[in-house]
Amino acid sequence: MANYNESEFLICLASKLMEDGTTAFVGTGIPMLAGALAKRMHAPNLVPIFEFGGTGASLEKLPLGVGDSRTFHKAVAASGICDIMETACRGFVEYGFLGGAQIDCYGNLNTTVIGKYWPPKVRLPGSGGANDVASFCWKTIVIMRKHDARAFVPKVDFITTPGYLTGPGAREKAGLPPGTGPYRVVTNLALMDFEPVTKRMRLIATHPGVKPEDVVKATGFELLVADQVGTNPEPTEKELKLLREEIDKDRYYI
Amino acid sequence: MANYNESEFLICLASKLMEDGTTAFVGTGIPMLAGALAKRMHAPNLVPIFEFGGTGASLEKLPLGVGDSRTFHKAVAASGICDIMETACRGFVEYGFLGGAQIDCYGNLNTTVIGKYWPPKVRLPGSGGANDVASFCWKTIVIMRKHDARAFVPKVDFITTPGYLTGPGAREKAGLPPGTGPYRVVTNLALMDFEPVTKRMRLIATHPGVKPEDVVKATGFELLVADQVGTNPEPTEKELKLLREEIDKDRYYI
Amino acid sequence: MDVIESGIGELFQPPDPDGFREWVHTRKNTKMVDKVMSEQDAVAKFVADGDYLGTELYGTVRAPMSLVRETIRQGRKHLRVAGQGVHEIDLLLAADLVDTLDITYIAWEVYGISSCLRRAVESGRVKTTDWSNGGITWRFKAAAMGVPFLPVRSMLGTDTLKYSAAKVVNDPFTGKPVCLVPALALDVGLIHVHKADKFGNCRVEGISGFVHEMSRASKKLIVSTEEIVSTEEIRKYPEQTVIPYYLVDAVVEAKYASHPGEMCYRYWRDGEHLQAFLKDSADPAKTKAYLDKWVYGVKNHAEYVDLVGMDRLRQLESEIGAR
Amino acid sequence: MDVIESGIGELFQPPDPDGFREWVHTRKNTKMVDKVMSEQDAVAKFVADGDYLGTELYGTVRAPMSLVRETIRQGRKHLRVAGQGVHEIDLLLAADLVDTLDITYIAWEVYGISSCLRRAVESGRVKTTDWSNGGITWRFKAAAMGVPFLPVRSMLGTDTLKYSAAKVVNDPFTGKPVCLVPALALDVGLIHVHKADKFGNCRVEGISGFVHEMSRASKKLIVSTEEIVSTEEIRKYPEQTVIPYYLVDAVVEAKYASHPGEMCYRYWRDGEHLQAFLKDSADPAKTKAYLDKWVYGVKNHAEYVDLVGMDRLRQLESEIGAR
Repeated sequence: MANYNESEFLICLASKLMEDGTTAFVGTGIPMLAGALAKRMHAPNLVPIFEFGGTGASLEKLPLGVGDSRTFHKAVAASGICDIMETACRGFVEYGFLGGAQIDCYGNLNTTVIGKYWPPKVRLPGSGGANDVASFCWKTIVIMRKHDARAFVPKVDFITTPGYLTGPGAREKAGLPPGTGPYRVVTNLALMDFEPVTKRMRLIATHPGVKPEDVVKATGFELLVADQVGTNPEPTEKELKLLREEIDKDRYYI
Repeated sequence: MANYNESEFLICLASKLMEDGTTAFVGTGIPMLAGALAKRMHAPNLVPIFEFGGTGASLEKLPLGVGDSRTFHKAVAASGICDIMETACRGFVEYGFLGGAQIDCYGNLNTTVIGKYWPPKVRLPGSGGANDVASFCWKTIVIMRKHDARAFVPKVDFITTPGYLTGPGAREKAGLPPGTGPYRVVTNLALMDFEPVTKRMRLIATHPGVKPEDVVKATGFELLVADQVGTNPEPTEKELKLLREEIDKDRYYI
Repeated sequence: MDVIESGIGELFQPPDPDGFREWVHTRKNTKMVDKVMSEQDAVAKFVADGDYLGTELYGTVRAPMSLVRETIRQGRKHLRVAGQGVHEIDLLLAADLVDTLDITYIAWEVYGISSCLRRAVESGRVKTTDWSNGGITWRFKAAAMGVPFLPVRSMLGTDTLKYSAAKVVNDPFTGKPVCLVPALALDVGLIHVHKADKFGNCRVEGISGFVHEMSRASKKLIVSTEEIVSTEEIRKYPEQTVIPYYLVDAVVEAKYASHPGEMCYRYWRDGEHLQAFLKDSADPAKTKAYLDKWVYGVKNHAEYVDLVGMDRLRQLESEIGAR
Repeated sequence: MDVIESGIGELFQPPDPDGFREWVHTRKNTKMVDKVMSEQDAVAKFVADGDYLGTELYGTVRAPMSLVRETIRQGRKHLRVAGQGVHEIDLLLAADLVDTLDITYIAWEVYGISSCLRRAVESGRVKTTDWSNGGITWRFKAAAMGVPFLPVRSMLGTDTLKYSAAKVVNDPFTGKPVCLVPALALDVGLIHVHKADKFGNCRVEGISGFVHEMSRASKKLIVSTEEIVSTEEIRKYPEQTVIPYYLVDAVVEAKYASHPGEMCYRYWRDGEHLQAFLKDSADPAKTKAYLDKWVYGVKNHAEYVDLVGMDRLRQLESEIGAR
């Protein structure tokens, strides 16, 4: 096993999910690192979109928030949140990268409260733009830094951000744009997709050294397992060097 | 009687209705001339607002349309039609200056069709921004170049632009913002307001040499007459000089 | 929130946000690719018979006149058109290419009313549905926002509403009546700008009219530009990009393309040309002669510019106000 | 168009377009008058106990931090706040001046979550109603458009909608469900800009965030600016005016006012300062000590700048990226 930590693995894997020449909503944290890495590796023409207005920034320096000046440095456009969210609502943004405190088998996310709504046991930040991103993007990719039964729960305490809601057809019935929804879940253990018929989360690849049954056991709901479970690629030396020496040299994340 | 024509009289009278330091929607034609004159006479701080985005232009040169470059020459802001119309909808525009082919006793205006809707006997330009202006401005001032029974009709063929609709309370009932409506009508013969209780058009002043009964006779509906009918002031030499030598030296209107 | 009133006008282009999304997903390219092409190619590729077409700003001001002339030259028919317009829509009507009009205002402002419109509508050849200028722009804005309608507080109480396709409902928050205008997405939008790069990132100087709304409400979008600038320049002032590249299908370089209208900070309107057309347009034969000379009689915008003549254009440049 | 679902969240500031119009008509001045004043006078005149308050952009980016600190110094209480926020709302919460929050996101982005928010809400001191970032901005946009609500296609199907005060209806044009968010007009908005003239015509560089929407959704609006420029300069590039003068009640000159946040093209964020506060804020006593030093311990923004020190500010200026 090469010399890398879980965060580095997560970032490199998320980065590989970013397609060249496409548009992707980039949230604070891992998605920004993954975007910066993708632009330096296989996806120089990735168009990162930030919710407060930046479109197509160079990502030469790591943004520390979705509105900071690095989100529109050498961008092709710098507008505002309404323009960006409405652009996504019209279907122009392919990918949305999100995180959460809790996730269920349909990919519904909680970043609002632990416990009852008010007063809550733990007050989390709230939706931010996540609800909008997951409503509008064609493919939502969820990044969870810790794959365990506290995070992967049968029922989230609060559906902040829509996955497939209660299952097949539920998004469309609620009025969300058709053809959208969670696409991948990346964790410190594995990569999941959503089984097309039931829209339930399904294990498709594990990290080197992780067995499918480890992932199933770490999941608080019944995780489907694909017929063929692959193995995720390890970070390369080049990726690690870029991450450590350029992208996150202040070590906010890695 | 001094040496001036009907258009010049109309422009000078409309100009006097423009208050210094206030905001006014300025439509193509007479309102533009009146605005340019007002800014040079008593209202240097008039803020002319043009529907396609110009706010606070200098009006050094006469605009020929509501979107041309003179509508935002040395303006304080140059935005777009939505921003302007929404600003008016929020109550920021005091006056709106409009014209029409037909007007009724409640100040409803027709600029759409003569005859039935389709196919019409005469197809007129349509609302343009007039409907929006008259819906949103606190005070609408209508300028009619020819005061006769063809223009001042019992029932307009088409209510393009709202006056008081069917009478007191009708605007509010329809959902239009309260406290708005027609304020003055200026013609080649006289000045009218709207009687506060019935919201019907009322003669308040005639031009020099015009008798109240002449105006009543020229009106195709029963025109109310104020207890005291005044006389409108004639254009001054200074006003005429400005109009002829500066504002409309190409004689589009005068 | 019952519907209190429904306009009886025909809805020539019903709102369909999901259909728009599907179009974007399958037909638009979010890659930055070179889209520079001739006006002939742009119109041939992206304007089809029966299309619902829109233009911005309007006939005498920053209008895509060269693209309108090319559309006529190529004989696109049965167009449905959103009309706040002057010269550009008059030409389409004169060439008899329009079937239906969502009309807010078609006339010649300071110069007078439109004979082409009168002939087309009074003869029953062109069907109309009426709106206010605000109303139709909010329809574009609804499409630009990706929603099926927007609430507006004008048009209420009037025949403009009755003969539109708007609806009136009681707002569920305040209980008061409010007008809902349906989203209007164009099959094809034609827009003329001051500057664009080869990918379609565009800048407009002066007022923005409804360029923001219409560019975002167009399934296909052809942009003509006074000049092509580098993407490096675009990236230096990203806040000036009013149309980002992904909205654009074709970029056509066309200096003086707004002639005989004006282009702020560049050239003033050609008043003589406009007034001559307006006068001629009262007579169908003279209208045809105008088209024969200025549209059909030239191969492209370059020939049109030659026909107008550089002396005239330099004169118009000298007449435009500086900042 | 029946209401299918209504959010159960409290509507802390119900929509009232007619009331907003009345406010504008009786309380706003459309004359161009000099509005330059000190931050003390601006807050004393225009921020009241119980006001519904909003800030733009957010705590680490072009935020009106000097105005927020002055509001705290003057002890405005029982504030109702619209919260997409970081440092600015954390400070208001830390000073215990907030009763209710329309919350979309309050945290510290890259640095972590907010202890001030947790204490305020988990203790039951501050009531919340949740929205998405899009949702709350569209609420401002509705107010800015002068309409009672806007239709939006997010929030649907989630608890974010259930615990909001939005409603779901069937769109009368397509028949599909759509979310309606009620207009949110602020009693007072605080906005920091790059440039303003003495009348309040303002320019912002870089992304516009929600400055357009919030400035137009504010009954009272205090603007702080990095620098005051001449109206002649404003009139030269009128398309750059994002806030026209008539929206503005007070103009406060305040260089470095976004510190410890950044101001694009001027100075970078003070990461050490922000992280020190975030760490301290886990402990109520240390939170108070921060306020004592950085807010109550200075008389005004000039003293705050002295306390930060010009060496530090020059350093932050050197760290911001050029265009």
